[in-house]
Amino acid sequence: MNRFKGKDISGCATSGIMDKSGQRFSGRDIIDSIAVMHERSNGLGGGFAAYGIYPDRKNDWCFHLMYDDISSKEKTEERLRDNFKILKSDKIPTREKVHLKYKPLLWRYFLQSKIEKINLHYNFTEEDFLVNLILNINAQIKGAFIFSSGKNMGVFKGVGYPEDIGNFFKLEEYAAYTWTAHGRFPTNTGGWWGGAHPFGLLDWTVIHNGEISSYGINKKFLLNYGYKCSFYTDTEVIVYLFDLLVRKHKLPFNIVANILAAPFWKEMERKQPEEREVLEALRIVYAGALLNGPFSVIVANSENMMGLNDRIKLRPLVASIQGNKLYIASEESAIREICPHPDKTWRPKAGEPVMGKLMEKNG
Amino acid sequence: MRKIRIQEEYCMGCRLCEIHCITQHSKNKNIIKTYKGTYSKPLSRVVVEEKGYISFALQCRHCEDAPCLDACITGAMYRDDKTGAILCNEDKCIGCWMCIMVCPFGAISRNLQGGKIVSKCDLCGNEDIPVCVKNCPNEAIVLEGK
Amino acid sequence: MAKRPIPTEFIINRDENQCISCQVCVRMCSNDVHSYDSETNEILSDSLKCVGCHFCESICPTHAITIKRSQSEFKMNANWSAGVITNIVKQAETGGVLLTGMGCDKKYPIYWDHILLNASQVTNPSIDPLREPMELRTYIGQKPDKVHLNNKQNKLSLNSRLSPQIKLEIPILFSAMSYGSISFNASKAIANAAIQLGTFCNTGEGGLHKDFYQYGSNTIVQIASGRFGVHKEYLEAGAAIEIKIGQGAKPGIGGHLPGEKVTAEIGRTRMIPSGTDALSPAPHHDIYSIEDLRQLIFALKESIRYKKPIGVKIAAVHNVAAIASGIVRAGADFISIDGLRGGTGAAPTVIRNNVGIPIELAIASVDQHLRVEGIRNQVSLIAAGGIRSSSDVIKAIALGADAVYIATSALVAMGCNLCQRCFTGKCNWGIATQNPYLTKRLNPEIGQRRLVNLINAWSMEIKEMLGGMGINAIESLRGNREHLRGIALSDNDLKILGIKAAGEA
Amino acid sequence: MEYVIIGNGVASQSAIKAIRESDQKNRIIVISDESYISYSRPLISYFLGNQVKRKSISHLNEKFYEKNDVELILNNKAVKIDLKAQKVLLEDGKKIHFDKVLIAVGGKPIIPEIKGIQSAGVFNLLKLSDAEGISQYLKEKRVRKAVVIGGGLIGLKTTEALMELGIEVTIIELADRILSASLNKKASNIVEKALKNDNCHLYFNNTVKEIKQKRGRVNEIVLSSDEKILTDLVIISIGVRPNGDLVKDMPIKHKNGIIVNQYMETNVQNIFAAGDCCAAKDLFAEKNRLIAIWPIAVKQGRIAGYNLSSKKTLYPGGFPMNSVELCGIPVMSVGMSDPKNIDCEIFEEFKPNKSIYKKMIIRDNQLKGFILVGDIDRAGIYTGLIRNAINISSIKNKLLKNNFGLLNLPETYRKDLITEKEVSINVY
Repeated sequence: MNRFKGKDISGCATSGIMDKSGQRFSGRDIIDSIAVMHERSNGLGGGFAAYGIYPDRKNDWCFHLMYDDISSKEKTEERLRDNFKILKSDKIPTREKVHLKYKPLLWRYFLQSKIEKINLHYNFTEEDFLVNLILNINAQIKGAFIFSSGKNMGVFKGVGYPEDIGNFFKLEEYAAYTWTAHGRFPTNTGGWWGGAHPFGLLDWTVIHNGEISSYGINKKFLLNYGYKCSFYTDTEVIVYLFDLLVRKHKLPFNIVANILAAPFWKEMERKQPEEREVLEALRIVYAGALLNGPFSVIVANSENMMGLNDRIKLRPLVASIQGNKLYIASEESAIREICPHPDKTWRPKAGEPVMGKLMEKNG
Repeated sequence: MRKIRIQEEYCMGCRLCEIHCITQHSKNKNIIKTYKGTYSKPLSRVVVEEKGYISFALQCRHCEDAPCLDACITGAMYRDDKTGAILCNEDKCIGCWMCIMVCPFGAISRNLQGGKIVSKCDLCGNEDIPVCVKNCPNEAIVLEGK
Repeated sequence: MAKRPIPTEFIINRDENQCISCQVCVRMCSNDVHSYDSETNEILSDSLKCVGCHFCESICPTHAITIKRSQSEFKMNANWSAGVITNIVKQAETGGVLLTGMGCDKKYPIYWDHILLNASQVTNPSIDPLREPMELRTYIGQKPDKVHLNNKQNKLSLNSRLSPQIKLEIPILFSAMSYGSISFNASKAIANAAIQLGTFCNTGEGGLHKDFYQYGSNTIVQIASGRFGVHKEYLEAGAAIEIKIGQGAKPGIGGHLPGEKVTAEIGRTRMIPSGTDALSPAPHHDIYSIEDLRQLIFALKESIRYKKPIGVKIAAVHNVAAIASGIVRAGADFISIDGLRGGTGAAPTVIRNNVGIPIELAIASVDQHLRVEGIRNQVSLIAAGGIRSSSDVIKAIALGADAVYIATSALVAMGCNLCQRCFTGKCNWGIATQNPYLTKRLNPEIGQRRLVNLINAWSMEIKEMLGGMGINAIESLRGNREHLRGIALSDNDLKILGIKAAGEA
Repeated sequence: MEYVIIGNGVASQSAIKAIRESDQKNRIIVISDESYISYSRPLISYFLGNQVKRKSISHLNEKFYEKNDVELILNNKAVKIDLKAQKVLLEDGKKIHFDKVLIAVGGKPIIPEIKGIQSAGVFNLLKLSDAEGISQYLKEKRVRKAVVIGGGLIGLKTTEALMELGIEVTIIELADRILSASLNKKASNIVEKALKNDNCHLYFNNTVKEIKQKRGRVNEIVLSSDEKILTDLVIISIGVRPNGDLVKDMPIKHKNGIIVNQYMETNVQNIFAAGDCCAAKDLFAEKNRLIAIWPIAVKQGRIAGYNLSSKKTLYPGGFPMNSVELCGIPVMSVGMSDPKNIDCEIFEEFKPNKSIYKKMIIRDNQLKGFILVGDIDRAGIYTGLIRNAINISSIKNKLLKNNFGLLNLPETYRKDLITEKEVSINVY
């Protein structure tokens, strides 16, 4: 149970499926897909993000928590009660026969934030309020960890091979329009359930393969904007960066790719003056947000799924399209397994995002 | 066509060019032997002129339109086709000093040790860079062309 | 009355078998150490006059000369070293303040040499700079918290322009060296090198010689307490303006260019009568507080229509972090911090050797302080004072500097051997002198070439080190102390430097 | 098209080079009344004195004519130029067609009216054939004494040559000193002293009125002063005059020397002249002047060559200069060496015991000429000052300083020189 020990370093398997039309489908596919890449993980972490799984409670916040013990659960629930109206709280359904070394208490809460609590803070949006609270609970309450906090979506993760985790959480029983999955191969953490991917904040989730050499400065950069990175994972950094750049700074989702994997100065010089000006300004101002080192990530929120490689493509990333479905994965095999004959398959260029956007939010 | 350019403003007046020129044209080309040896040193074919802080090293300019060539009555003075250097065939020279009379640089001198023949810069024929240029610590003389 | 002799600092070793009495040394030594004896055709040398600049040694065609440190030793005494004693003797003779040149040479710890860099293994690949692009470009200037974009039918454009920045192709600038403290040729070499390298040089408080206006686009013009050579055209000529409050070699005191160095040209450039001492006061007499500084900064910004960044240069002193954050809030676009070992043309020895703190600690605490205050991005930090190599540069940047200033290294590249006699104006290398007989010894073309070589070599090394860390853009290392580890440092040093000890994960 | 060049002296050769620079195809025909391909005239006295071997008397390599493919007609004199027919008439009646002609026939010795001058053992020394004749004579007859009539340059070089061969020489000179044309008294004296030391006899203000012979060859001369001098050999070297034979009854202007314009062309189109036979622009005077010296012949030949091959080139004009070493004493005289004009400033240095004499002649702040005896180092710098008409008002008194050098020159001129800006360095 080593939490907060040194920086997480891991190689990994990633896979993501999105049905842009918003058609929801069972978690079976994603489990099969990630299972193909068994070799890419080592049993120290697997996880999934699913969007559109709680349609009948789609306007309520849904928190997934893991507790090491009852006391942490009580402390946390007190904090929650304090700030929210708890509409429903139950155990996250799991398949207990699945063998896993360790299993924390896993609880699920549907919440509505108390306006008066939000207004305690000077010009806080509800999101600011939530982020603030989540970070505090995660940082302050020992043994408790909020690993999912969006609306109509959920993160399911733990220590084990991803297919086992999927099985454990009975994901084939959920239906989502966007699924992402991750299998971990950490080299220095014994593996802590919270450390598994996806990492989620509000409805942001990130799964990530790689190691970010710029971690130190990314962390300091975020600090400048009030984000305290407490889990020593690159994934956490990436989530915060998206939260900062898209939610707070209102930058278009795809533009963020030009910050995290900024084009080289020389490339910018070849662009049209106006575009060049934009790109250079982004890089100058968000220099601290540049993710340096090898990575491929799949970032998702309720409307988007994006696959992104580092600026010199040091980690694998493949994408396919079939009909309305967008597939992104570390290996093509992971796609072929569940979609044998895609209309199109390609290897995204370094730093070139693969974007999937929901057409019409029905669900 | 090789040419030595003089950068007067950078000549520090150390006279290393003279020292190395003398060595280069001595019998053994060894600086210590040349200076400490018994036999007499050759003349330096490059001469540093110095007045106050102004100084420069001057050697034959190997003029395109060389007066010494025209003035030489023996044909001793000739231009090397490869390097374009003006050279003196010492076997032919009889020491009439016509060349000295017409050289506006005063870059040709009488070599009285070697009998009545003139002594002048030969651009260190067999060296790829003349020693005065090679050894100038401040590039006050630089070689142009090849 | 005969002076009490001071033991010679150096001994001139002349190998008689090698010496050919060519008199090059005689002609070249500006301190008249060597002389020619026509009777014996021998060269005589007076060790007492030797300052140890090694010019003769380097130019002797037969390598007959070796300059050695004098063996003369006083009775062993840890407390009363030879240096201490000779200083006392000198002062007893002259009754004056001891002057010296270049940076502090005392045996204080050099933190650069106690910091180790990281490299990638297995889990992430190192990058080969010969195969992959490596970016060192750096922008100096104030950065906003966020970028505002207009999005007209998916056509993005900047909503608000960035405040003025200067662009460096390599995060190394040439630090302030005034025309006056160094020769015209030296200044010219540096300016041309700056242009060729895509970086900047700094006028110091020497003003800008009319021939140097052409280099304005790569020049940072300085305003110091003496206000020498400051006028409208001067301010407009530069790419940025730097207000000099202090200097690492002599924090808290002013500058002094002796009259004999003030030639007609220098007088004209500084707008003072030639031959008179150029004395710059300790403080700016219009800056007695931070709000005065703010006024000056904005007066300058007004004067150049907010078109160029304005910086402030301070010496690294004990509360440098707090001072720096004050300066940020006063509106500076960049802060230059000059450490204990920063050089100078002339400074009182006692000040140079005892005032200020090392740049390594200063830059670390300033960067940290500004980040905690959330104003780090509002300013660029330039670290100066004792940067000796590419590894010093990269460590400074990892500690939080945006770029570094070098000066001593540049002078060494042009010939200087740190004899520390700049203030005498007799620099044999033609650098720190105005004597026309000496200044022509520095051929600016050679100087430029050597400077460019040095910086290119450094940037190649920096790229190698970056690549090793798996980083291909310098901004990903800036302030990224995760890549540094301390060795043989106290916990406190580590805390201040904000780095872990070697061996810690 | 045909170029015909009459004479094969140095003017002729440099004309050939110049033509071939731009024209490799048209014919060049050279006509010479001598039987050798070109050689260096100034060297014949050295040849006589065995100081120069026969083979090295030619100043250019023997392949010269082949290389420039020149048709060489030796031993044949051009006697007439038929302008209408565009033909050159040769002694042997041959006719050579021409489009352009260069007359470079040089000069010929002045032969005085002296009784007995035809007697064997009387020579002059201008051509290689003369030298060979003399050598021959020396071999056959046991010559111990010689008389040289004329103490000019040739006379003295001849004297030196003869002395080299161990012959006792007496010089008879009409003027009051040797080299009267180029030196003044002081300068001459130094050389005279040296000659005397080498046991050479000098008679001044004097001349030969009769050459007596015994058994068909000279054995005595009688001076106008009635003194008698026994001798086995007489060399006549009282001077040279331009060879005008060819043009005397032609419409070509000539007044001691064929008159040419600045393109070295005579008043008759396509007829050019160069060298010792022609009077061309004098750098210091209005009217043309014959300056019979080697470098000028070279220059004129080249300019003529260019204009022949219709590459219009101006002859900048020249001035007299000469350098020679006599009895081990270098002697130089450049420009006006002994002017009569009183408006000249003179700077002098005279060290008879060191055999050194220096004289600088200045007019309107320009160096106009100089004499150097004994010490001639870097003399060309002075020549440059003359040639470029540099204002030397600021450095007059430095001229005679020893180690006078470029640094003493006016700065702009010095810089132009060493950076090789447009300063004329090749004008005589």
